Amino acid sequence: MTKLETTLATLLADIGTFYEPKKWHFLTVNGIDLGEGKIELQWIFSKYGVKDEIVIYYALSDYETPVPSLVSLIPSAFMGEREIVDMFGLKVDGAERGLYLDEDSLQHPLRSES
Amino acid sequence: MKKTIQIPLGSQHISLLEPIRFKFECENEKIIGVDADVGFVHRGVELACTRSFEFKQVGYVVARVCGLCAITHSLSYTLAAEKLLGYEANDRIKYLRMLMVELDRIHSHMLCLAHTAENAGFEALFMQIMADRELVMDLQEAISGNRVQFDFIAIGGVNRDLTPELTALIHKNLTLLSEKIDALIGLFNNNWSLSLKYKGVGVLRLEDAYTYNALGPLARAAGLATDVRVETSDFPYEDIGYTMILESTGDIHARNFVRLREIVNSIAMCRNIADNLPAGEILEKTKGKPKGEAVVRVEAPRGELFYLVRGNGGNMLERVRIKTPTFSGIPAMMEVFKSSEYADAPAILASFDPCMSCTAK
Amino acid sequence: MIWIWIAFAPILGGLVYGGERVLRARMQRRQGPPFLQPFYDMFKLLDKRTLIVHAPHALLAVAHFFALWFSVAAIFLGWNLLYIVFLHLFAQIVLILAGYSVRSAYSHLGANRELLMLVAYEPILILVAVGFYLVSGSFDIAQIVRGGGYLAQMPLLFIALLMIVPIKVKKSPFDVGEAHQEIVGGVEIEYSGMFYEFLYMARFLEYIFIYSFVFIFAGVSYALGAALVAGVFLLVNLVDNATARVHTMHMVKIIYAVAMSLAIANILWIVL
Amino acid sequence: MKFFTSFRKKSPWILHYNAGSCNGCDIEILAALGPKFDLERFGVINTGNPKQSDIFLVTGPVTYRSRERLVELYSQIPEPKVVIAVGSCTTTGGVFRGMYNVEDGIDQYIPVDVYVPGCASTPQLIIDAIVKALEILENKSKEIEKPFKLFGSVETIGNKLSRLNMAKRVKHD
Repeated sequence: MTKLETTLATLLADIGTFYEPKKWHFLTVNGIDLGEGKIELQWIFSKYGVKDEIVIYYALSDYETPVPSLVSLIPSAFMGEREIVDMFGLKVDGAERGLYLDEDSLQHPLRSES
Repeated sequence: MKKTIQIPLGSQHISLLEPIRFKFECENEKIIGVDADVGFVHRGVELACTRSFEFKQVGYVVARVCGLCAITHSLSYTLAAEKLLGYEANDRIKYLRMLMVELDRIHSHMLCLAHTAENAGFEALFMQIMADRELVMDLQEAISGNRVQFDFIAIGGVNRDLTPELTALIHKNLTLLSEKIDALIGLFNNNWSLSLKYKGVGVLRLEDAYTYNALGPLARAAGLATDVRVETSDFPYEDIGYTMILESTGDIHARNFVRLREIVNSIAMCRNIADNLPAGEILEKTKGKPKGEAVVRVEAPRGELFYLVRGNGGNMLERVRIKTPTFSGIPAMMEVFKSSEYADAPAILASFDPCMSCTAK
Repeated sequence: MIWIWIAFAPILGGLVYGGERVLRARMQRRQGPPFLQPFYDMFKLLDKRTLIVHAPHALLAVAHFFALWFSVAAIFLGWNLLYIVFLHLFAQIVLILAGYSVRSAYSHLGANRELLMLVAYEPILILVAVGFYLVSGSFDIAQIVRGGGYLAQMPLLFIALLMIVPIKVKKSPFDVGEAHQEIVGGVEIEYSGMFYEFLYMARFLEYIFIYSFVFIFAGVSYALGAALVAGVFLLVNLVDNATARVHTMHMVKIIYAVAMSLAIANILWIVL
Repeated sequence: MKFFTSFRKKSPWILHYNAGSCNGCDIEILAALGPKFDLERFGVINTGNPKQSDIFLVTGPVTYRSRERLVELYSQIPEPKVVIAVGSCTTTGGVFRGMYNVEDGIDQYIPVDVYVPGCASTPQLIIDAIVKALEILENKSKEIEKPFKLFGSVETIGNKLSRLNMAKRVKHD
C-alpha cells in the first residue's frame, strides 16, 4: 500500500498522469472525517495482475471546498462521488444527492458531528 | 406523438430478489436509455460500525450487509482488524477460511445461474440448479451450523472445526455435485433456446470493461484478467490449485460459463483443502486494540470486495469503508443495457448477479 | 348430451390444466400441487375482493371468456371451422383491447405481444382449416369428423399446428404473452378477484380449443384422437421443460419461416 | 360465502417484497420454492403481482425509501390477506435496529400476522409460517378491513356489531 499526498487543486493533473485504464483498476473514492470540519479524501487504485499493489491518493479538505470530479478521466467514478456527496454533504461537480438518501435530505450521516 | 414508452422494472418485480428500480426508456422493446435507483436497501451499516458496535462485534454486523457473500464480508473485516492488531493467522485457520469462502462461492454462483435461467424463462433449469445447490447448502449447514449467514469467522480464527465425518461428507457431496455441474455445462452449451437467449446478448466489450472498471466474473467473461485471489498474498490460493478462468465474448453465455468453470475450480480447491488440512489451533486469543489504517481486498463471488478500516486504539473504530463488488459493477451494467431488448433485460440483470444490499449497505 | 359437454368445457379444461401442473412438477423432480388445484384457485378467486380499474376493462375480460366459450361450443356443435377461427380471433381482439385500455406499461407490452402472437398463429389456423376443406370437401367439423386419413394427407400441417400449440397454451419456448419474469403476466396484470378468474378460466378454454384442433386430425376414430391429444400434451410439456423463452420477434420469425412454409407446402401438395 | 371460505387455504398465492433485507432470507424463500422444499405442494404460486396475491412475504427491516412501497403493495392486495414477516430484522429490526435509515420492523407500518424468527430464516421455518398463515387466512373475513363509517346512516348498528364480532372471531394463533 502506497499513500501519495495530493491537493484538490492538483488532483486532476496528478491522476491524469498516473492513471492508465489498462494498468490500474480504480476502486473507489473514500472520505474519512477527521473531526473539527476536516475531511480526508482518498482515491484508491490497484494494479491488475500484481500482488498487493494498492495506491491511495489522499487530500485534506473541508466540507465547503468543492471537490473536482474524476468522471472525465474515469467514467465509473460517478458512483463513488455521488456516495460521498450523500454521506458527507460535500460538493462534487456533476454529482447530485439522492443515491442513497433523498434529494432534499438534510442528513450527512458520516460527518462526525451528526 | 411520443415514440418511446417508459417501462419500470422494480422496485418490486418477480424477476428481482432485491429492490432496485430501473426505468427503461424503450422504443417498442428496444432499450435506448436506462435510469437506475439503487438506494432502496440503504441502512447505514458503515456508520453503525463506528458508532454502535465495538470492533469485536463489527465482523458479525458487516456479515449482514449481504446474505449471499456474508462470509467474504466478515472475512475482509476480520483480516483488516487482524492486520491492525498485528496478528497473523496460522495455516489451519487460513485453510478453513478458504474452504468456507469457496463453498460460499459455489452456492452463490449456482444461485446466479439458476436465477439467470429463471429470468430467461427456463423454469425447469431453475429447479434443477436449485436442487443441485442443496448439496452445497447441506455442506454449509453441517460445517457451520447455518445455511446462510453462518458466522463462521471470528477475529483470531474460526468458530468451528472440521471433523473427519465432515471431511467425508465434503467429498461425498462435492463428487455428486461435480457430476451435476458437468451435465449443466453440456446443457448450457447445447440447448438451442438458451443459445438464442444468451449468446451475443448483453455484451460487455473488453475496452468497456477497462473503461468502466468491471470486476469479478463480469470482467473475466470479457477477457480482463483480474482476480483478487491472485492479486493479494493473504491466502495461499496457488497452493491449492487455483486457476484463472477467462472467456472472451463478454455476453451472458460467457458470464455463465465463467461461473460454471469457477464452480468446477472451487470444487477442486475445496477437496484439496479437505485433504491437506494443516494441524493447529482454530481460535487464538488476540491482544490489544486496533490502531492505524489497513486495507483488505477479498474476491467475493461477484468480484473484488474492499475494506478500509481505521482505528485509533480504542474499542470503537474510526472508519469502516466498505466497497462492494456490485457498487463498482453498476457503471458497466448501465452501459450493457443500452441497445439491448427489454425482453432480455431480466436475464442480463440476473447474469450480472447484482447484490443491492451490498451496494447500498 | 352435447350441451352438457359444452357446459362442462371449462371444467374439462381445468382438469387438463391441473394434470399439466402435476406433470410439470414431476418433470422438475417436485411433488407439485394437488390435481384439483386449478379449481381451488378458482374458488379462492371468487372469495377475494375485486378491484376494478374501470368498468369496460373488467367487462372485456368477461367478453373474452364468453367469446372463447362460444367458439369452443361451436367446435363441439360441429360448426364451420373458418367461423370458429374468426370467433376465436374476436375473443383475442377483445383481450388485446382490454390490455390497451389501462395505463400499465406491462399491460401495453403484453397487448403488443398478444397481437404479434395473433399474427403468428392465426394464418396457421386458417391454413389448417383450408387443408381440412381441401381434403374433406367441407369446412364443417361435423363433416370433417366423419372422414378420416387426415394425418396421412396433411402431416406437415399437423406439424405446423404442433408448433403453435405452445403459443396458445402459453408454454416455453413461446410463452411470450405471459412472460412472468418480464412483464408479469402481460394483459392479466391489472385484473384481480372475480375478473381475473374469467381470464384464469379462459386459459382452460384455450386448452380445449387448441387440443380439439389436434383431436379432429384423427377424423372418425375417436381413440386415435385421444391418443393424438395425449401425445401432443406430453410433447408440449416436454418441450416446455427443455427450453427457455424466445423473443417475440424470434417467435414470429420461427413460425413464419418453418410452420408457415410447412403449411403452404402441404396445401400445395394436396392441391397439385 | 361459507362454501368458498374453505378453499382460501388451499390456494395461497404469495407476493414477495424485500424491504431492505440482506437477501439472506430472500434466497431461502427461493430455496423453499425449489424442489427440495417445494412450496407448490400447498398450492403456492409466486405471482409477483399484488392484485392477485393472498400472502405478503416481507423481508428486511424497512428502509426509509422502501416504506412507501411497502404500504402501497400492502394496500394493493385485496382482502382477505395475510402478512408474514420473514427474518429477525423484519420482526424487530434485528441487527439493524437503530440505524439511521431503518424503521425497525415492518409492524411499524402494516399489521403482521405471522412473525418468523431467524437470521436467516430457514426454508423449514418459512414453510411452517406459510402453513400457519393458511389457518389465519381461512379465519379472516374480507369484511373486517372495510372502513367503519362513524357518521352517516349507510349501515345499521346491528351490521356494525356483527362486523365487530367477526373481527373478534378471527383467531391469530
